[in-house]
Amino acid sequence: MPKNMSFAILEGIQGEMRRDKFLTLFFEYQRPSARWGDRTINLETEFGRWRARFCAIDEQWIVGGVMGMSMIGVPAIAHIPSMTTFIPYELMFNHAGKLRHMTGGQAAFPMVLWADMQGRQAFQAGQHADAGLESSYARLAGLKVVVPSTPYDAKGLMISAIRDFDPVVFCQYPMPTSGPEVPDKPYTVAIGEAAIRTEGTDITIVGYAPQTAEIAKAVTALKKDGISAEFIDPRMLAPLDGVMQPIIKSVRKTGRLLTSDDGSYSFCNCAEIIARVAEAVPGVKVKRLAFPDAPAPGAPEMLNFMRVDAAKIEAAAKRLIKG
Amino acid sequence: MPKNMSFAILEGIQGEMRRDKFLTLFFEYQRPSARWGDRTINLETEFGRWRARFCAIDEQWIVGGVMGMSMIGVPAIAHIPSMTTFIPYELMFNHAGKLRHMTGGQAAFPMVLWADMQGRQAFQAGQHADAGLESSYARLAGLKVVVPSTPYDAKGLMISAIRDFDPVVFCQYPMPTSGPEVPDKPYTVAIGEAAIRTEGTDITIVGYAPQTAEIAKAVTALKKDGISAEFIDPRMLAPLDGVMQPIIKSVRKTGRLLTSDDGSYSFCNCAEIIARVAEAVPGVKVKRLAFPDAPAPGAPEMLNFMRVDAAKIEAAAKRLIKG
Amino acid sequence: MNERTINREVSSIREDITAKRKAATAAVSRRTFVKRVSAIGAGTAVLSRVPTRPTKAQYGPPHADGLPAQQLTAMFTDMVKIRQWESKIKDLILKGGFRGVAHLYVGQEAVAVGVCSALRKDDYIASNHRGHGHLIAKGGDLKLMLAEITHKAAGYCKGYGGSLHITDVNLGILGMNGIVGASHLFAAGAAYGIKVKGTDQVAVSFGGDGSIQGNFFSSAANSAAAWKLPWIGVIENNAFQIWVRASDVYATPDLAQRAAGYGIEGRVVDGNDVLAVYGVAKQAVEKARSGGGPTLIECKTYRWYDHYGVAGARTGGDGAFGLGYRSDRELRDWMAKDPISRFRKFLVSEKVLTEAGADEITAEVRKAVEEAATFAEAQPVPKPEDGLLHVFAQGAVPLHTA
Amino acid sequence: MNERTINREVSSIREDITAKRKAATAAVSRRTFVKRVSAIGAGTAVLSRVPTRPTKAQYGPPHADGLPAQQLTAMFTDMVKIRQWESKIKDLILKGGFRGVAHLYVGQEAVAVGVCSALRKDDYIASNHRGHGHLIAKGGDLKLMLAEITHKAAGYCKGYGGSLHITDVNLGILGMNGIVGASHLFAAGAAYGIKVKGTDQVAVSFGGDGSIQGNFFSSAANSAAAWKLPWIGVIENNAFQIWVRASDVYATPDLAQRAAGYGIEGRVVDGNDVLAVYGVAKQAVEKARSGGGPTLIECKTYRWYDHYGVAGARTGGDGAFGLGYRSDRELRDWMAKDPISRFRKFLVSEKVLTEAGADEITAEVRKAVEEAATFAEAQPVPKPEDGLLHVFAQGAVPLHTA
Ligand SMILES: Cc1ncc(C[n+]2csc(CCOP(=O)(O)OP(=O)(O)O)c2C)c(N)n1
Ligand SMILES: Cc1ncc(C[n+]2csc(CCOP(=O)(O)OP(=O)(O)O)c2C)c(N)n1
Ligand SMILES: [Mg+2]
Ligand SMILES: [Mg+2]
Repeated sequence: MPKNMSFAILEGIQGEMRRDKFLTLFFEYQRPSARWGDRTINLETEFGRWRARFCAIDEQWIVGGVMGMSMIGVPAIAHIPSMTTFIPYELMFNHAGKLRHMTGGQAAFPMVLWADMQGRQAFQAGQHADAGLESSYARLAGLKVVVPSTPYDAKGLMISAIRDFDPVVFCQYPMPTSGPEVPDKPYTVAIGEAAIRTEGTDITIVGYAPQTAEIAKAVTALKKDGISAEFIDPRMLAPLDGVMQPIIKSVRKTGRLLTSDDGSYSFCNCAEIIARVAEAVPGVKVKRLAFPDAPAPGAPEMLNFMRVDAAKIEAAAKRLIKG
Repeated sequence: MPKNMSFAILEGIQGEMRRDKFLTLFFEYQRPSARWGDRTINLETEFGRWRARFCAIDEQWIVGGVMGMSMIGVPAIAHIPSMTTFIPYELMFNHAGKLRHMTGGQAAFPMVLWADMQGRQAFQAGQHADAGLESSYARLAGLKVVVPSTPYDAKGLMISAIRDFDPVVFCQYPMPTSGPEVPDKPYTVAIGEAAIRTEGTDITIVGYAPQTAEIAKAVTALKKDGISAEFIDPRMLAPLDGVMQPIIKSVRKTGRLLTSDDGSYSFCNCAEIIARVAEAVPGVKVKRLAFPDAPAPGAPEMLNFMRVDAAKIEAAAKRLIKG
Repeated sequence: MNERTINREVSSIREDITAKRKAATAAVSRRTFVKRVSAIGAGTAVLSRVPTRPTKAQYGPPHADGLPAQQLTAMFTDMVKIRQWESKIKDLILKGGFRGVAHLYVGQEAVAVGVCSALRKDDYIASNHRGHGHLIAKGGDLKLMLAEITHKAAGYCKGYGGSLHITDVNLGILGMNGIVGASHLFAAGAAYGIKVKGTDQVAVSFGGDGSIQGNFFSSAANSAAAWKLPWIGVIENNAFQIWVRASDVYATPDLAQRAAGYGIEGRVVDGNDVLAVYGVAKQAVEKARSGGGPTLIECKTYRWYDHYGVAGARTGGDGAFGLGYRSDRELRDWMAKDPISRFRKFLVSEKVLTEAGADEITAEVRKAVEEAATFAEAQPVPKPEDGLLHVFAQGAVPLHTA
Repeated sequence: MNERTINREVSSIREDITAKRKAATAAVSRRTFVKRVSAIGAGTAVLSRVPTRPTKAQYGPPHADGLPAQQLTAMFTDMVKIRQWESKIKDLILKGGFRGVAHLYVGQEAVAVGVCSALRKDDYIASNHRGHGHLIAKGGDLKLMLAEITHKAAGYCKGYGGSLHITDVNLGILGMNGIVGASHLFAAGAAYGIKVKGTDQVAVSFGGDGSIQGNFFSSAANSAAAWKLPWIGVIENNAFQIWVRASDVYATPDLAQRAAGYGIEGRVVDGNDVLAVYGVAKQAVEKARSGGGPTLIECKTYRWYDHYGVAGARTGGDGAFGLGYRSDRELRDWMAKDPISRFRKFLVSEKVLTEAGADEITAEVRKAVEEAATFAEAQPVPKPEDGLLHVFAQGAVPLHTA
């Protein structure tokens, strides 16, 4: 059994905490411990209370405290639960994202906002089943935003995020384990590069973390029908310049772009990608699938009707190719 | 001298407060009083302390308090200052936007979040010179977001916002007075309709509040060079379905879309408009002008270099038509 | 007639009814009352008090004096309802295939019932994630609640919201809410709205020990204090925030101490003593109703189950054992202080109830709970396309998945 | 060597220097000291005290006892610097065509200087929108500050930030900040970082009376209390939040009372008495340095100018008159308590300074301020394209306006 995403991330943080004796983690109730096979990670027992600190239900502190620490050169990670994604939004916006610029380069926030994301889960309802919120962070100047889909990417991106001099929002969706094995040693995945998951020639499909499993299924199904889809996982939303290069190259080849999103439709992550493609590749045919502009209902009957799944992706791809 | 936007808005609120004896306004320091010619509006003296309440520096209260009131059927307006746009973001996201849906239609927030917007002003720097933040609200389910450009629209949209059963974010940018005279009597401007400011055939230009003056200048300049631009002011960002109709119709006619934004580039307001147009009008040529993905520097030399102005709009329009 | 006008009409009708009901209750209260209630409560009621603001009643809940037997019985019944309804949910979850989730309230019944018994029907409550008890105490319908937490179309929220979001605006229940602390802010806002309307209603918020930090509590407390709003903040200190002990993240042993900083009266009460809670709540409610401003009430209590779900629990038995973050002995200690047995014993010794009468109430409640479960089970699931409704007051949002 | 390693090296060098400086100061302090300082301060120092936590020094600032003449003179000089520098800014704005904005600090000098005199150079301060005084007291360079508030390339922030955001990380100045309350949260975070680093530094935040509500203060106070962080929150209660009176939005007369709710010691001090402020600050700093945890200090003071800009002010005269929200008499009353004349009188009576000596200091400061103005005036404006830099640590962001 390969390492799952949670273990991979903690392993990445553990390595960095060993490497940097100041690196500190604030969290609320998501204990920083995990087991994989016979290996156990427990950051609280390994690094002690001061460097692995559980906090009150106070995301303003978890994130603002980490910002204050990082301002004096103590790099830190703020881990917040999924229903609180936007409690620190103002802090990230007016401070983490702006102060380096406002101080002419003096203020630095070597911090990571490690945001648990929920995704569209049944029996939870709106407040506990949201997705796609990362685009609100990605629109803020001065922030980097990563959204890994595999344990391998997650560990590598977490380490890159920690080593980065700028504030990074690291979004962790609950994801099925997939992709390459995760090495025990530290390694980095560069911030700013997309991954081509499947190569193809007929249509470009773009989607990330919560949608990757559905897209992968659709790509396989399309193949059976003789359609060759290129599936690109952007892996991050800011900065987007490097990420767009393979997407634009792909669309130049296929002439068609289908995006698929668990987030809501309007102003979503893929809107920006489509807008950039439309500017760069005139004549492109585009189609965007997304959750409606509604909260997620708790009853699975309603929820499933609204979610994008493999069948819907497959059907949309075929329509885009046909008409 | 026609009524300016601030007077027009207060006149709208005054009429509604006379009409509805519960309607209440919370504010911080932006006194709800204004003068125009020999007429004075002062909501504090007219309606008393309970219905026009100055508050501590506590935007969480101003907005959350208004939400609590509106839940028990006391409609209210929360007026917040420009540097605090995102302090109530979580409240609007997880509560105002979601609770009606989560309660199967029971919870209602007949409230207005009246958000002062600053725009890109010199000598202020990042925290006090931001723009385009309305798209972060527009991406949230269950909210309506309006961004008037003229005093006439401002008054009519404020009245519509107050009478609406749903939470409305009303964004007020400091705008030069333009457009039609403002009647003294209450009237509404429907939420969900764009305004065609200038008709034209060669190119469609879309932009709103802080950019409208620059676009208007550019349209005039283009006309001198024989280019007929159609200028559409969306006036609001959510819901966008009705707003898009004239834009799509226009782009079908002109084949070209230029958007212009004082907000930052990535994930901006116009990205959504471009994405919708790209989906609806294959073959369209698009170009997006926007502030870079950076905070606004205080020194005007840097700021002006980064802002979109009439000359840049004119040049981009010409390039789009030529090549 | 638009929605808002309807709301207003409903609330004025409600006020009418309440006034009549109030007059009736007052009459009863003078007819049959229990004498020694206040003496009994004396030893247990106020554990410790915040030193800054002396209140008149140093000891005991004088308002429990004069409580009619009928109301005492109703309080007992409500506590049993909460216990039985939640135990049913627990059993259903343990059985497997349950269409929902739950944060069980069992063990804290005295708080919900003590507070809500001091309220009128037209008073407001704002609840949190652990709110089934608050709702039942405020009159929530067991059937509609069960249908809701199993996401059926007949549920309170038509299946959209589920366990964490049950709401009944007609009962003044502004809703459970999944965001910790939000209840306080909304109740304080409602309290402001009450001032604007000019009624003598009050608004109560329930929150855990975890709810006094974060963004919302401070805004509620400061505003309620500054303008003497009819707000009562109830803090159910059950020692834990999931598995984090309150004492590890707060420097003061009494959370009610936070009140003093805002200029609010803070009270600490034994949250397992329903009459003690009632007494303190009643004082706070009367003060708020008559323009005297807010109170913060900390109720020391304990939850018998895990934060969420049924880990460590078993069918037909109370309590969740073997949880890593607390000792079984600590739980047993608190179970020995069971607010229901304690109150039952008192009622029997006071001859308000006989043992047989108490058993009968329990059996009746159990029957009602079974009926609720049968009802919920039989209800249809929501229609898929209804997910697009209720985003706005009117219309459906477009579907973008095709 | 990456940026972070550099930061660390710089800070360890800084600690070294400070240790040496500290030893030197201690030596001086034992040589020349002023005797009656503590007695003088006694009547004025502690206006009222929060009742929950008694501190040892009921009256007076014992730490001012033993202050060397040299330090007293330095404190006087710093106060004059703030007054003169800001008065220059005021004159420049009144003249017209000023490339910037300002929230003037004049009238509150005793707070900044009293607090910062109790700090080491390697201690941190986080400041707010009215922060020029804090920065000057912490050692900020008058030239670089003036260049910054006129948005010149040579300014502290290269012209990006201007008045509200001046920062000097080398002086431990974590920056002015335009968002009310943020200073408290960042200083508390820095205080946590100090614990991680294991140094004996402290972190002080300055905020107005408006800064105790809103999102940030509560998080700072609770965390500092829970883990005894070396945080000192300084509340400059100048009675107004723009034009809103603090007493209209808070229910308690003393804002330091809020400390009690978190289990923090709260102190109230005459904010126009520099020695009183120093005394209370010194105690708080020593406590924090030795692991005793946080203190909240409320300084009662008054700003002589309008919230922002120069309405009601005139060249060559102090104070802003005719503002709608306050009476001129109230202002004159406070101007009569001018912290600078008061301290000057004391120093002269104590023979620390002669009248001539004090005049000389004032003249020298005036000269330095004129030089700063000339310097700033002569500096070039930033290059337009530099606006694209410093968004991230490396590189420039793309321009999207063409
Ligand atoms: C703002 C916020 N932060 C975190 C959570 C996750 N969460 C849900 S319940 C809970 C614990 C609440 O503890 P407490 O307030 O003491 O209530 P209890 O569960 O003990 O009844 C947490 C942390 C949340 N729902 N909202
Ligand atoms: C969170 C936030 N809300 C509002 C403002 C606007 N604002 C700037 S300064 C100020 C008044 C601050 O009052 P106080 O804290 O007492 O400081 P003072 O100006 O009196 O020194 C306000 C409301 C802001 N900058 N930040
Ligand atoms: Mg708890
Ligand atoms: Mg003030």
